[in-house]
Amino acid sequence: MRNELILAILALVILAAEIFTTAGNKHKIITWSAVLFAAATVAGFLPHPEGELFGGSYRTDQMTVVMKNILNLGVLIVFLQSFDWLQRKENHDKISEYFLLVITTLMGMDFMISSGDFLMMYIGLELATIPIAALAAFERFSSKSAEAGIKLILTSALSSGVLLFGLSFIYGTTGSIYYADIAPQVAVNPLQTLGFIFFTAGMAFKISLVPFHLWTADVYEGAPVNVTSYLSVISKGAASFTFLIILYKVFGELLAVWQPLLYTLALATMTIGNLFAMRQDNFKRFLAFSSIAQAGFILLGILQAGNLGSTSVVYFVLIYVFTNLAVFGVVSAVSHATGKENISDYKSFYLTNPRLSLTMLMGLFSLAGIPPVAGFFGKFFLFTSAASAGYYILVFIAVLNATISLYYYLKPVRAMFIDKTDTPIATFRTSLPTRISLVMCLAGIFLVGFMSIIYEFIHAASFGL
Amino acid sequence: MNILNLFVIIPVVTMAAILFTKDLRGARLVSAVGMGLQLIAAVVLIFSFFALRKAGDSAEFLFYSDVTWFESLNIHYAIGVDSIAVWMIGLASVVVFAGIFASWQMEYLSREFFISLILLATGVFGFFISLDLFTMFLFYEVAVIPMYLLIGIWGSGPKEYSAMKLTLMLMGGSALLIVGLLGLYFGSAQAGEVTFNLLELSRINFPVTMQRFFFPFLFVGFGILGALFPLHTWSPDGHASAPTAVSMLHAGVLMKLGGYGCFRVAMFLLPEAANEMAWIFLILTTISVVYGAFGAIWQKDLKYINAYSSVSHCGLVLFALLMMNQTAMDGAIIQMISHGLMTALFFALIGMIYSRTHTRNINEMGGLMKVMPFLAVAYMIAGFASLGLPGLSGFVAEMTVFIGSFQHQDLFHRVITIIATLSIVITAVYILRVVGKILLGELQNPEHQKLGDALWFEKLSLVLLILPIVAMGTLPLFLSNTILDALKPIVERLTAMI
Amino acid sequence: MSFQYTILILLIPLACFLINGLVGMKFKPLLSGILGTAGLGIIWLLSLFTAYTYFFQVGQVNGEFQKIVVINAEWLRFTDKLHIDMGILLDPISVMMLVVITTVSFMVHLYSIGYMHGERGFQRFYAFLALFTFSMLGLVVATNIFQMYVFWELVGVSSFLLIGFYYDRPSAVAASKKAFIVTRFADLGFLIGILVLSYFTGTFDFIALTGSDQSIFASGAAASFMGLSALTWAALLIFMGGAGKSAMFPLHIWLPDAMEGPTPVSALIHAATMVVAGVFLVARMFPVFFFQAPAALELVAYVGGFTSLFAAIIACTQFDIKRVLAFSTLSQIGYMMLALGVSGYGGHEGLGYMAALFHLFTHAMFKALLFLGAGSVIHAVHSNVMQEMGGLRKYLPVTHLTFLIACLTIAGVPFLSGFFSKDEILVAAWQSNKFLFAVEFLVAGITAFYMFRLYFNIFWGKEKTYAHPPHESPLTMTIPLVLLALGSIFAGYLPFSELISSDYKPFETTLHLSVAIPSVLIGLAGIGLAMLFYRRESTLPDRIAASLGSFYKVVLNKFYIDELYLFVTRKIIFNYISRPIAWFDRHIVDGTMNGIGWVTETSSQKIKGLQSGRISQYGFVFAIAAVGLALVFIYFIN
Amino acid sequence: MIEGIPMQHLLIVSLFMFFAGVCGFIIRKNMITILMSVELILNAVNINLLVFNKYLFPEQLQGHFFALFVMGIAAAEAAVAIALIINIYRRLNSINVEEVTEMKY
Repeated sequence: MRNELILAILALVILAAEIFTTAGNKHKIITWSAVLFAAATVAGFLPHPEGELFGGSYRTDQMTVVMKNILNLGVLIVFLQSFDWLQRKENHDKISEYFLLVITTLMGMDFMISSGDFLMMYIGLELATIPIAALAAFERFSSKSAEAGIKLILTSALSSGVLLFGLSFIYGTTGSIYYADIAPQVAVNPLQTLGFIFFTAGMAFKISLVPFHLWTADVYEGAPVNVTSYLSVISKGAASFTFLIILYKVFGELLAVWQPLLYTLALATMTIGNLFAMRQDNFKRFLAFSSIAQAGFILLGILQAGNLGSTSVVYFVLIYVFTNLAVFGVVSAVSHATGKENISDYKSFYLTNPRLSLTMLMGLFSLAGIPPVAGFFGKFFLFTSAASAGYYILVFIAVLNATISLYYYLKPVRAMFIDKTDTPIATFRTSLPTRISLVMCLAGIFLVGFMSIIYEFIHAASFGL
Repeated sequence: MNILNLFVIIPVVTMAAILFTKDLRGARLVSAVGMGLQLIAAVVLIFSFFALRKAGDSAEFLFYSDVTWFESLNIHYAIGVDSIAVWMIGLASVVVFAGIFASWQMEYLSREFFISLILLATGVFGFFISLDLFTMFLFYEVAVIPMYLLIGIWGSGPKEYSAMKLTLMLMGGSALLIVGLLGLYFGSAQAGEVTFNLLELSRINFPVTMQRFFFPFLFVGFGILGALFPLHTWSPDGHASAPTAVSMLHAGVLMKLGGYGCFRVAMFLLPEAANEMAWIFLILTTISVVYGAFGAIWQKDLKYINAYSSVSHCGLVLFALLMMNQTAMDGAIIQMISHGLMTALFFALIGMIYSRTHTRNINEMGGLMKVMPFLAVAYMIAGFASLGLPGLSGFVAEMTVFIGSFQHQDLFHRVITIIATLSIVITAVYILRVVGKILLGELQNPEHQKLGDALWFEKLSLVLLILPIVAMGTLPLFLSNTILDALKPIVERLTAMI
Repeated sequence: MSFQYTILILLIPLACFLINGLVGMKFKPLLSGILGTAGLGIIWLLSLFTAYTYFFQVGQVNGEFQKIVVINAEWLRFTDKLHIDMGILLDPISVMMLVVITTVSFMVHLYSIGYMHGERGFQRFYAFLALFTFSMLGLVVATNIFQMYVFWELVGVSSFLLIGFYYDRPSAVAASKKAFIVTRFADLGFLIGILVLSYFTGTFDFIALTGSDQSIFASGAAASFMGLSALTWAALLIFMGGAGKSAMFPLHIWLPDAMEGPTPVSALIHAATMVVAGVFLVARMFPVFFFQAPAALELVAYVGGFTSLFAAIIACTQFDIKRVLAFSTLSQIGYMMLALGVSGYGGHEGLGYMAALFHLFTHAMFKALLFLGAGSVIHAVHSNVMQEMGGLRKYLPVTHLTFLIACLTIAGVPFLSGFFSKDEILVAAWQSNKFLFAVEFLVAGITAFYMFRLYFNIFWGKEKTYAHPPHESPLTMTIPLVLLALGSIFAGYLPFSELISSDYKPFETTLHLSVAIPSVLIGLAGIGLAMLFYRRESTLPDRIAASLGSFYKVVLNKFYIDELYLFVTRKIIFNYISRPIAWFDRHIVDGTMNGIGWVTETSSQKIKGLQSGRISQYGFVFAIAAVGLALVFIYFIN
Repeated sequence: MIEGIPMQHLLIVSLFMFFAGVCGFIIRKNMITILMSVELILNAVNINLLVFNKYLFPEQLQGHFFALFVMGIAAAEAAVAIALIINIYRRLNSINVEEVTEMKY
């Protein structure tokens, strides 16, 4: 509960600050809220009691704490990266809105993660969705941004409707909305299967699994870069955590249903995501599809339905946070400095901005799962967990997909290092916060893989069916 | 501290040091020093290894050390070498050192070039020292990836295409590998805890059905890197587009990772399946031996000729491995080393000639013997080595392979051996064709009249490669005997069930 | 006494090669020449000494010559039984070969100081000569068949280097390439033969292979493949290797072209030493052939006989003097092969064996002499085409005289060495195979004819006007001529059958007048015919040639064998095998790889409609997917 | 007052409403209407929850509470959605869903 409380207080503080600061020094809010949030992140690592609240509607244990900390870390990096953007004039009067919305959504995700019943989980889900629609439409004067907002809100409304419809059947068949009470009564029968699959559809929408992914690319492209990075990393991560927990804790009995289900979804997601990503030139859209493909890999971990699975998923998301945010950091830095967001604009980027392009290189290699950077370990352990469940063919197809993904992850590399152009992006200097964030990401990319202690720590907290 | 760690530490330190250099002079100096140290370390390793052996240490792997890494997954950083690995390390360090000098004048982005080159080397060394399949695979991938940048940035011709093709095909190979490795990993559960440790895995007799399933994954996965027909097509383009040092390293050392993995992992750990399926791959390798040689005859580009001959020679390596008797496998290992040296020599020479004549088309050159005698003689030596002239390494390798393979009791194996021997004539044909066209005869292009001979660093790198070739060719006994000893356990395991 | 010092016979040439090869360029040309010659002089004396001690002092123990293994060091181990050793084996034939090689090589070294004077790459030339001598010596003293193969290859490559000595002459390059590849092809047979032999006998060692214990061959004799026993196959394949080096038909095509090399090289390699390696090989393996593969031995005889006739006929039509000599070499080697082929084993049965090696010995002398003489002529007139010569006898007296001696010797004129050896061969042939005897008898006549055609065309015939008057060669060239002339006169008087025999036991031979007289007569007839035609300018030969018409043309073009080979290699190998493979690799194999990429690309293009950007469609897909999945799973899982 | 109506009927109604909503979402072009059809779906859900609660588990009120929350959240959702729709209207002078297809493929 501590984390949520801190976030709530933080939100209130920012609200107050918004009210009491004069227009002249609104920009101070940026620094302050970043600093405060950093403090909150640190606080998250303090030891935390396990337990239940509200008669089981809210539960917390080591794993949820780990998950929340991962999310906090990610959000901190996102905040650092959005400095340049927020300091623009047109955003001047929306600074605190941004922080407010992000923090509330984060709170919603925390609730999702440590929810003890479906009501809480639903509230968290909506709390984590609706404000994001506002965030996506944040740039009031860009039609793309508006389109992103409307697409997100409408489709998510549909999906949560379907999800609820499914839940209603779960409730009807088990007579309870509490995980603890539902779990023993779950059994493979038509109504529950129907309910479960509708529920899965809703979650798949949040994790953006094929074929429930269609909103992703458009929203990612339309939303401001930092919002996109937030969407692609934090909300995706939170959703997959929640999905993992609910599958393991509630629908364990439906294993026979959801293993084949996830199998198909994983195949579809990886393949379609890759096929679409191959063609993209807009960096945000490119990363959108790449993140879809990555979601497919996450399912490989969930499939395993054991400690290995949960560990590898959480571990992968941790790495994914650093990796993806490294790439997004560079993209946002570039787009704020020059407004260019296309891969083809990055030609001979290395000659002008070697540091940034090396960061990008590391990020892309890590996304593709190439050693020695962390992505390799993350992917390898996902494959391991899938293989331990005996899905060797799935693993093989997954690795082939990883190969295809390498093909398109190398396209920016080629642009930056190989292709020549007369008009490269001019050399520019990134702001301090961005640099800090990138350093954090690089440190993560390099250390998380080799420092097995992190993996072991997660494993200690992990849970299975 | 375990001397083997040096082979990972030195390159990493060197790379770090290069970061602090200003320009080409600094970078090449630092990397030359670093790789020189590496070479010294390799020599020391060889001597101390055989000193221990002489002292009667008969453990299968010496300098063994084992650090737990991912405890819950029982993944270790386990290193150790037997004499095969030792010789491979020696080969690698020679080729790398020579490669540094071959790229002495790499003007464009020189620091980056040397860093990626040495990263490649790191992967190679790590692969040879590691005994834990996870670390082995990790280093394998490390070795594969810098290739893209090296070829893509510093290459020539259709470099993006070649680089992409090479990277993707090798990655496809590792796709197969991952499955195979995981299969072994979880298969080892039957003997208690799951493990990636080669030694522990080698004590397990996996059920045959499981072996049947996973052997193709592992063998083909490594085979792709070993240019197994028909999955060799990355190699001609890749080698043709790659810069000199990279072709040297890739054909010289990296392709050996394939063969090495094939017997150290695939065949050694899954013997029954290996025996069952050998015939399929024997046919494929026989094809690639002859086919590669014939393919080379028609080529006009020097690098393509050499790439195809590499296909043929590496095919011979796999061919001999699959014969699964001590002599043939011994021949395979010697062939790996010998081919590594001579193909590196070839690519170095081609690079040097190209940097002077700016063409690799054999019809546009001729009579170079007059203008660059040193290079020409070196080229002839390389040629003779590759067509198996006694006194040079190629002969020893090929003879051991053929004698060994022909000792096989089964008529089929003897027949394909005879088919494979055809390659030595074809090799002679294309080697002499090239030598006759570009080195001998009238001076084709008057422009070439004023070209200079090799410079000191070029001579150095060439001599570095020629010396071991001659040494192996004249006094092979020690090398071959040590390899035979190291092969004993492997062959025993392979032939246990026959 | 011990023969340890014989190791020097190998090491000294090697040292000469290394010194001249690595640092020779620093020397004055003459210095390296003298160095090489001196080295050869030493080993010449050494081997003469060895021969003396072996044959007349220690070699013979209670009536049988011993096989003495001086040293035998393991070089490469395959299995416990199979290992390549490097060593020195002394027995009559190897000692005899030592003498032959060192003698001729020494002469050639000496001769070349004059002949090659002022050539580019003088040091290189001497380096290669030394390399060749080393390899050839290593070949003859080999203790096991694999060592022989090793040096066999080295001999091949040094011959390649020497033929291609003038590497800026395309013709020379082509010739060297041809020689190397043809012999290489033959060596493939040799190698496979070794493989088969070693597979069945489990040893490379000559002592074991040629020893009295025949049990090791049991399995090989039993195993049969395509109707012939495995050992027969082995023997045939090994003979293939020998035929390649000795330029037996149909693998002879490289030898005439090899004349592109400097003349001394032709004398050394392509007359006296390397080309008889095949004969030596068969002689070395003779027991195996005789006891295990009589069929193969018979083939040897016929191939030899055919080649000798075939080459002799061609020789009559050639105009390049070196080519004439080359073909005569072919035909003479044919003689030796035939002799081996018809030979029996032991005592007088083994006459052919002895005769072959006897002829090898004498032939080395007079053929080397012929080549060196020809070289001296070429040196004088700067041409090697007959029509540009004539009446040289008064310009080159020494050359003329020695050349005449050589011609008489080869023509088998009595009391010269050639007479004795050839007589033995004919006798051996007569004893076993009348048909082959007839052939050889005929060839004897033809030989005499073309040799004297050559002789008269060079030294008699019509006076030519020379740009600058020819003059006799320097001493360094004439001395070897004289020495070799003496050799070819007196070599015949050696009691050869006392020294060399198939079963290492000396035996007696006598002159068989019944065979000798007719052969002498036909020889004289050939000489007379030649004199009639070419003594002085006459149109007779042309008229005869014209009357022969197309046959003459065919012969002139060496029966179009080269063209045939050219067709096979160029057309078949290049165009119909190699080119399709290259194409197949680029388009089919590689095409598949690119095809996979293409398929992925296009499919990603095709499915982009899924992402139409329309909310309604998104909702549609969402709903359909959810409901569809639900139905599928409800239906299948329950 | 709903005694005598078997549960199935009500479920059928809700199912019908649900699919009506889904179809509306798909077919309708006007965003407001789409929003309304989403509301239809949510109401179908509410009916389900209430019916199950009333017929099967009358002793607890979890279904009722759930329905209440759903309504509330639906209201919030609608508010934000309408705000965004207005935003769209400002940009495109139209709230036809077919016209917000700038980003595709």
